[in-house]
Amino acid sequence: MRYLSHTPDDIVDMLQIIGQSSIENLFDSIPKENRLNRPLELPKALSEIELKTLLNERAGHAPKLSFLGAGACTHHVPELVSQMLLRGEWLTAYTPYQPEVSQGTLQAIFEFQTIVAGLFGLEIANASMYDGATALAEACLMACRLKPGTPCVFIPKTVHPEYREVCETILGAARIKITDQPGNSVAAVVYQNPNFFGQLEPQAHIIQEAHQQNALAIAVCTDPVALGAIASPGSLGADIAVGEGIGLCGHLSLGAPGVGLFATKKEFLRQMPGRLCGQTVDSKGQRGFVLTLSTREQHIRREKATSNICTNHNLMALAFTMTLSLYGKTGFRELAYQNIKKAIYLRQKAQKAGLQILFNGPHFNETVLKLTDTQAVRKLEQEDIFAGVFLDRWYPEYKNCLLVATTELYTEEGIDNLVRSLT
Amino acid sequence: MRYLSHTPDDIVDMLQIIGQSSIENLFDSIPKENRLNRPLELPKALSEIELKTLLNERAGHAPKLSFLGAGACTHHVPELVSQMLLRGEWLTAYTPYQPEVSQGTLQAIFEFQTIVAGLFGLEIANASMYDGATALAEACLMACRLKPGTPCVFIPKTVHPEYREVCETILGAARIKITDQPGNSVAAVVYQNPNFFGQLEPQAHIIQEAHQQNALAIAVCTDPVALGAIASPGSLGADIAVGEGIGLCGHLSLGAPGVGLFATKKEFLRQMPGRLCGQTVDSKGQRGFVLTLSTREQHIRREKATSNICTNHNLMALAFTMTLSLYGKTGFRELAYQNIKKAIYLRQKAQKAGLQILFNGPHFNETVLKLTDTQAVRKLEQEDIFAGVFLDRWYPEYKNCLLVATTELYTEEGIDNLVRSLT
Amino acid sequence: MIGRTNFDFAENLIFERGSPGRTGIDLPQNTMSDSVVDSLLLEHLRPPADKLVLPECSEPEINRHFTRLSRWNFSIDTNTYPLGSCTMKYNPRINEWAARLGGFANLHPYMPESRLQGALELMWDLQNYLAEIGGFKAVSLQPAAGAHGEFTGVMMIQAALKARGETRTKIIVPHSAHGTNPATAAFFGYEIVSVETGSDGLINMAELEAKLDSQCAGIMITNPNTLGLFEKNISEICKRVHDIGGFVYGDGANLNALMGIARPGDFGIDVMHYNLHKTFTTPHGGGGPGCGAVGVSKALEPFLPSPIVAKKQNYCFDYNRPQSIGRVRSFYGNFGMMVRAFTYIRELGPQGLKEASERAVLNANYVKARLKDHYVLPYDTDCLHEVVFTHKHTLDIAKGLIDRGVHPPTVYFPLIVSGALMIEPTETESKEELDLLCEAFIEVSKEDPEKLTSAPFHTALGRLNEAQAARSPILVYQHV
Amino acid sequence: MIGRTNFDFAENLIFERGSPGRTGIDLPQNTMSDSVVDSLLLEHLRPPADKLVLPECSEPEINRHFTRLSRWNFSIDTNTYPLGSCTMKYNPRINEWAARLGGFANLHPYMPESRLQGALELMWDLQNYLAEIGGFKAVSLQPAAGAHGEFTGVMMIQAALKARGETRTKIIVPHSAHGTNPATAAFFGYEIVSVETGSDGLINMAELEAKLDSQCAGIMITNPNTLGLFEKNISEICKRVHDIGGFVYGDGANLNALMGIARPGDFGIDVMHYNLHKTFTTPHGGGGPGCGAVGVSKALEPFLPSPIVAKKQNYCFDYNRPQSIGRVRSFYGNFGMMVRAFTYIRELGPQGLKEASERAVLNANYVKARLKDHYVLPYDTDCLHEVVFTHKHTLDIAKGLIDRGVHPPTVYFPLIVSGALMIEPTETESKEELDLLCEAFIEVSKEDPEKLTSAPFHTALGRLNEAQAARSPILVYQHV
Ligand SMILES: Cc1ncc(COP(=O)(O)O)c(C=O)c1O
Ligand SMILES: Cc1ncc(COP(=O)(O)O)c(C=O)c1O
Repeated sequence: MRYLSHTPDDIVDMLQIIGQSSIENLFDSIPKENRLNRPLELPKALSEIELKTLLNERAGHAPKLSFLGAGACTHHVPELVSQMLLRGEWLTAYTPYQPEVSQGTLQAIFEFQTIVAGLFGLEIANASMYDGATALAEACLMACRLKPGTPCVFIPKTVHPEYREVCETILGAARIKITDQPGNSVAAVVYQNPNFFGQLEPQAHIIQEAHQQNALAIAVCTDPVALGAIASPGSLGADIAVGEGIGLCGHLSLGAPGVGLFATKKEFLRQMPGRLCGQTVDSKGQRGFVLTLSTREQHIRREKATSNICTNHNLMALAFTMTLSLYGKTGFRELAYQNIKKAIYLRQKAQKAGLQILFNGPHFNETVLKLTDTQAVRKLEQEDIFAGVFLDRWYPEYKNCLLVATTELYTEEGIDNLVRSLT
Repeated sequence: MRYLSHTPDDIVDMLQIIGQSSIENLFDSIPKENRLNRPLELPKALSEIELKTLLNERAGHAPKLSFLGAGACTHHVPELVSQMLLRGEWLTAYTPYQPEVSQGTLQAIFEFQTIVAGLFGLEIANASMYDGATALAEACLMACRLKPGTPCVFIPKTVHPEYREVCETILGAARIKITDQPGNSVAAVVYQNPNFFGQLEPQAHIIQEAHQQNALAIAVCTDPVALGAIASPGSLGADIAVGEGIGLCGHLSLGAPGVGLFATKKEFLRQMPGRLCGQTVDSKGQRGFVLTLSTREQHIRREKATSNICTNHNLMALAFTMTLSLYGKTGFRELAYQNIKKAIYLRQKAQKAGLQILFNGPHFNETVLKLTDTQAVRKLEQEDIFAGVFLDRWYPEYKNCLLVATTELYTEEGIDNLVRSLT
Repeated sequence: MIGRTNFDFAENLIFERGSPGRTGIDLPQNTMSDSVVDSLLLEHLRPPADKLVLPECSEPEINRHFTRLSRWNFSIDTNTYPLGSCTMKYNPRINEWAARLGGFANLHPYMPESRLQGALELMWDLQNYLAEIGGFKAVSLQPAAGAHGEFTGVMMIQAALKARGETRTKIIVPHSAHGTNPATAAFFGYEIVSVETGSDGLINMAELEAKLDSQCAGIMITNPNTLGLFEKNISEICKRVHDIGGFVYGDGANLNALMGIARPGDFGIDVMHYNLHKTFTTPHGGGGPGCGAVGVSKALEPFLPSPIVAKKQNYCFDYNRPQSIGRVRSFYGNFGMMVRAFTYIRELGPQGLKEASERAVLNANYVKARLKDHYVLPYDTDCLHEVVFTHKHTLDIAKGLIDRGVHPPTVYFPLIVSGALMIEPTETESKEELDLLCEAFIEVSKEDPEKLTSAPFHTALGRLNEAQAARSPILVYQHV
Repeated sequence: MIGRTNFDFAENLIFERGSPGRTGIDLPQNTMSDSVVDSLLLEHLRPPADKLVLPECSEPEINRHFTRLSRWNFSIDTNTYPLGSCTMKYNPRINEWAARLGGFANLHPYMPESRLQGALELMWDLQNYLAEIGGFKAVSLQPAAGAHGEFTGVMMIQAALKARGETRTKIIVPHSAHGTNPATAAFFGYEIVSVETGSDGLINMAELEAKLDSQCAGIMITNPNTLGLFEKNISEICKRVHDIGGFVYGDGANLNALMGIARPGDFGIDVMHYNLHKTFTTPHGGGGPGCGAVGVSKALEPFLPSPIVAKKQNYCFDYNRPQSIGRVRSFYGNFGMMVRAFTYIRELGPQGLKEASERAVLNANYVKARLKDHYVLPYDTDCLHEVVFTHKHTLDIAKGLIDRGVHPPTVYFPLIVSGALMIEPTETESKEELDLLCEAFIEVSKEDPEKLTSAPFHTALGRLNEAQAARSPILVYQHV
């Protein structure tokens, strides 16, 4: 086995020092009845050559063209990012518990926190969550801690259906109710912007209403590229903002791993879930970074922790940080604008072609087209082209309605072809 | 342009310090008549997104299956190698002229030299040549320097045709004759082992005869994997050995870049071409490595240099070193054996199927099959399967003779299919 | 001693690099005017005052920045990293190749299942492999990490109790457990009932029995436990818990000791999370992403998160799970990590996995044998894949190891050992590396304690002031 | 100052790692017995005494070994690397992606041309792009590096003379030329006639004219020359050389100053090599592989190496070149490097390439302006992409720069400047990086010269004893 280096001599020498005569003996503490007395029933070992054949077969080829978004929009991520992640010092380090030998990871987290807080227009951000959905659930939990006695949150249907499902599971376990009807007394009002249908919400209004009800306002953003063009929730008074960064990490990988984003106001710091990196100085007064405020976390606080999260999505946070850094101020705004322009272009072309557009008004990079049936889409699938996501998967009321994402990756010609195929 | 960082302000500031008013002025030393007064006629700049589309188109998909060898046999190279080469410290360093900040490259070269010398059973090796063919030409030149007054070398037709062509060009320029007829007075006798047809040569005999004629014996090996199983030329008295390492570097890339291997006896050191890395100590007596014996090289010796080579194939030498290190003593022997076994298997199956095998006797991993016509091979090409190289490309006498390489990469099933398709 | 110093490059924050107007990206040209967007978005537009806090750097600058930063990390690829409970074994590079294959990396979660057959087959296989390795009936790959698996598992226990019409109030968590265990249980409103570790390093059975009653939802147990010892009463514990109608949660962080040797499911454990980012070589990436798959017994199978991968005509996502606790995250789990773990399991095969566990245990015992005259062994019994020592100056020892090129072990955990030094060498360290590690430990133990309080000396930054960071938190870059 | 020290890991030679019997590879199982091979090979077999000098290590060991080694290099990715004449500009990562595409990386040289159309089109395009950039009629991509291009070029000159029935005996090579120039010319048996550099840093025209005669095959010239100065008499030089029936060889190592600004072919140069590994961002890899494509005028086109890529019905290799000098290497040249250079040229486009040259010249002039009060400028005239200073203690200055995190410039070249310090910052360094570089140079120039003789101080190894290495050469590991 190429990953193991023990020669028979090594084993003999080591056993001698240990004072045992066989490896078997090292397991003497495991009662006989607890042993597995047969080999594991798993396929036999493969050499790297055979492994590559197998995995190439399983993977097959990359999809030809996809307009699928719905919470998992891919964006252009420069090749540099994927190659940087292969550096062993990033890839094979653990959580930076020993700051003197983890300044790379720590400084990168500090940069990530700064970027995430800035995107959302809020003061602080954590070192990442698993994904946008669990980040939203954590935000709701946090809101309920901040508003004790109101174990209920408002989550409208315009929030990603899977995010709502995850909240049902997690908040349910915490005995917190979810409502999508206004008028209830709630700890938080959640809104997704751009919403699941690609439309922009009246953020300022929603936040104001939430505050009037003495609820916190929680913003969700499943594609943070939007924040390059639209007002940040923090600037309008939102209390917590969460998001999903997968589109800026490089690979969609069937939807994960991406990275959950979590930002809030400084005043709520002590109730925040997840890891935090903070600036400090070393013994000589030089600037350095450490994990901090762990008194909120499970490994210090145990049953009193703000969350049970331990391992988060650090490497994806690094990818996100690198990508955002590459875009930079001007590039990121341009990215957002191009996304909106592509959706405008699609809507114009679709309209001209006589296709029905379900929602109008200000939008980001997704569009809902109401088709007469599913045939054209199924036909495109035969050509390995994926035109969009049918909404009736979650919204029976929207039959034959296709959610189409158009980002900077698509050419106008590609959009023309799509429209042609759908009409 | 994402690779350039000069902002308009930067340029103004810099020009001011320079004392010029425009970038244009910096080119004042170029006479007007020498200027290009139009834009270059090149396709317009592409963004990374467009570039990827273009390159994906040009590349198309990887070939399905190939039994092509003929001096460019691919072998299994673990994925670790390709990823290691991406580390910027390897990829983007220059030739290690400043040893204190190049110990990585230098130590790797020292390891490469050790491995190459050891493979060939010789005492010393250089830091790499461009490829096997130019390494052979350099070996012949060196032999002629060592045997002044005999500007002729013997190179038989069993040596790779392209290597012979390259020698014709380079030795021709140096006014050295090449003969493939025995009996001439020559400075060196060249032999390829395994020869171009995959057969093993009577090395000991050839070397002895060369020495009897007062000529040096030069061994060529276009697939050093063979050396895991067959006697090294050095152990049998060969004076110089050269080879091509591409098959152990990871990518075939249309035949290059690979790496030229060059080894010889210590007594010939001063006549050796190319860069050498040597062991030394630092100011504190610690072991370290430097480029050495540059008095043979062009940058010190100029017109008296043993070769004009400067940039060599260092990164490929690193890949070669890593791959050989991964195989190691037992793995490399096993690799060679598997190659031979696959060729034995092919020959057995082909024989059973009634295919004619052109050469018999001890062989490495290639086999010449005499077919009745080219049809079956052309048909396989339609399926993106490449059955072998037709020898009449270089040897008109071998019409319909197909040189087929079978390495560790092929399954017996794959070979069975090939035989079936060819019969 | 392999630790020394060499050149390094200082590097400021990315926000302190660059200059206004620079970018590291080239996007395709676009013909539509920005004003079209401006007039569509109107009051939705991000106003200039709502600043984008982003760097302005070229690609070469970004590359150099992150290349330099990376060099400040210890990592498995550069040095021994015997962080107890973390299983810092070699992360095969073939895994990275596999996860980046276009046919995996570019899959969208909402592609039709017919387009996802290869991926689904891989997930199906992985579910089954993990089930076989752990001795469980079924596996969900949805949880993103260990703690997330714990959440999922305890929720299934709660759901199973509820399905019986029961609501229980307590859960037993040994004092030696990882912090995620009590944090998870508390989340569900359970009262955490602690049990102590006996002098043999195992759960005190008498105490446990005393605390088991009908209000107990079950127990969260780690086996091998956080001392690296096998809870030899595990069958008995499971039986007792089952007797009172409770369930046993297994924390699978230490599965690396048991592959092919013993199966938690066979002990009677009802649900366990696997850490694919520990046992199954998906890289830890400086803190995730991981994958905290959960395996369950037949009793808990109906409650698994939805969807799971099923094999019918074709491979598919099975959403038709009426008793499911629901969805615990978006999409289907960290698929990229599943590809890596699948690759690893297929490469090692049944015998290779067993050998990995054997060597992991051999290595830990070797370190234990070599260090036990130099460090205090609070529980001197047979350890499995890791060993816990203790020392008066744990933190200083840790920092002193850094100078010797060894990553410190896990410190101050488990809490039951004061000043714990928890060493898990893993199977992929060679005997020579272990000898270097042991020599480093021995050397530090002989070092002048006074001097050690200032260690490490070889790092660009000296010891960091953690108290100051917490006292006046600076969590984002303060723009000037 | 960005240079400092940080932790590092000592690492022995790979042969000093490992243990007998270990391997880092898994090959598929094979059913045939080894004895079948043994009895086939008989006396051809490698006997045990003919030892394979290979390490015996696991993959994790190999990985750690080479990861550690890499960390001992300075590189463009980690720091400014202003090595004159080497054009150490940023190597885009998209190039590496492109070269690894399966449709390129897995091509075999003897696949039928129909299967190679994409690759051939790329080579065809690249030939044309380079021809356009350099102002040449045609380009061969075959040579593997600059020196190899020189060989090819001079051979074409010789062939052209021969085609005219002439054999000439001499070639003019300025004393300022790179060592490969005289080494190449001497190879062909030409007597090297040197010309000196005038006080203006340019070729002394009077001397040149005096040395031109009918025995002269031509001249090898570098423009901008190795002082970074434009040979403003270049047209006149070409004319004079042509007048005596000779040819002008252009060393294109310094093309980075001229892209889109001036074209060597337009000056009258007959043949020039490009260094794709300098001007066109193929990574230098610690010393290659590169690509030393050559461009030629109409007069020399018939003599280009065979094959070249042609476009007929389809793209093809054209072997039908009766006057060709022949083949200068196996296969078709370093295709992997061609993919990278193609990618770069397509990314930058005509305007981008010109900007690159402009910025390269701007950067060099900025460094010149900032340093000229601190270092001696032997030729204080307008420089282009690089600038040459001199100093009493060149070597010490170089080593002192290392401690400041800057790679030393090229030293002691060109030979015409004693103690030369040849600085080529390239266009991809930002103004801030240049400022750090200049501050480092200034600081070192003020350092106590005595102290500097022991520099560098920040590296794990101190100054290396080059004399000892040459005196008793140890070129391979001595096994014990
Ligand atoms: C024993 C134990 N349990 C649980 C966990 C939590 O796992 P994760 O970090 O994947 O959430 C850890 C991780 O360190 C652990 O060591
Ligand atoms: C001016 C000049 N000419 C020629 C060469 C030789 O090029 P190569 O190293 O690619 O053979 C160099 C390389 O340093 C050079 O600087």
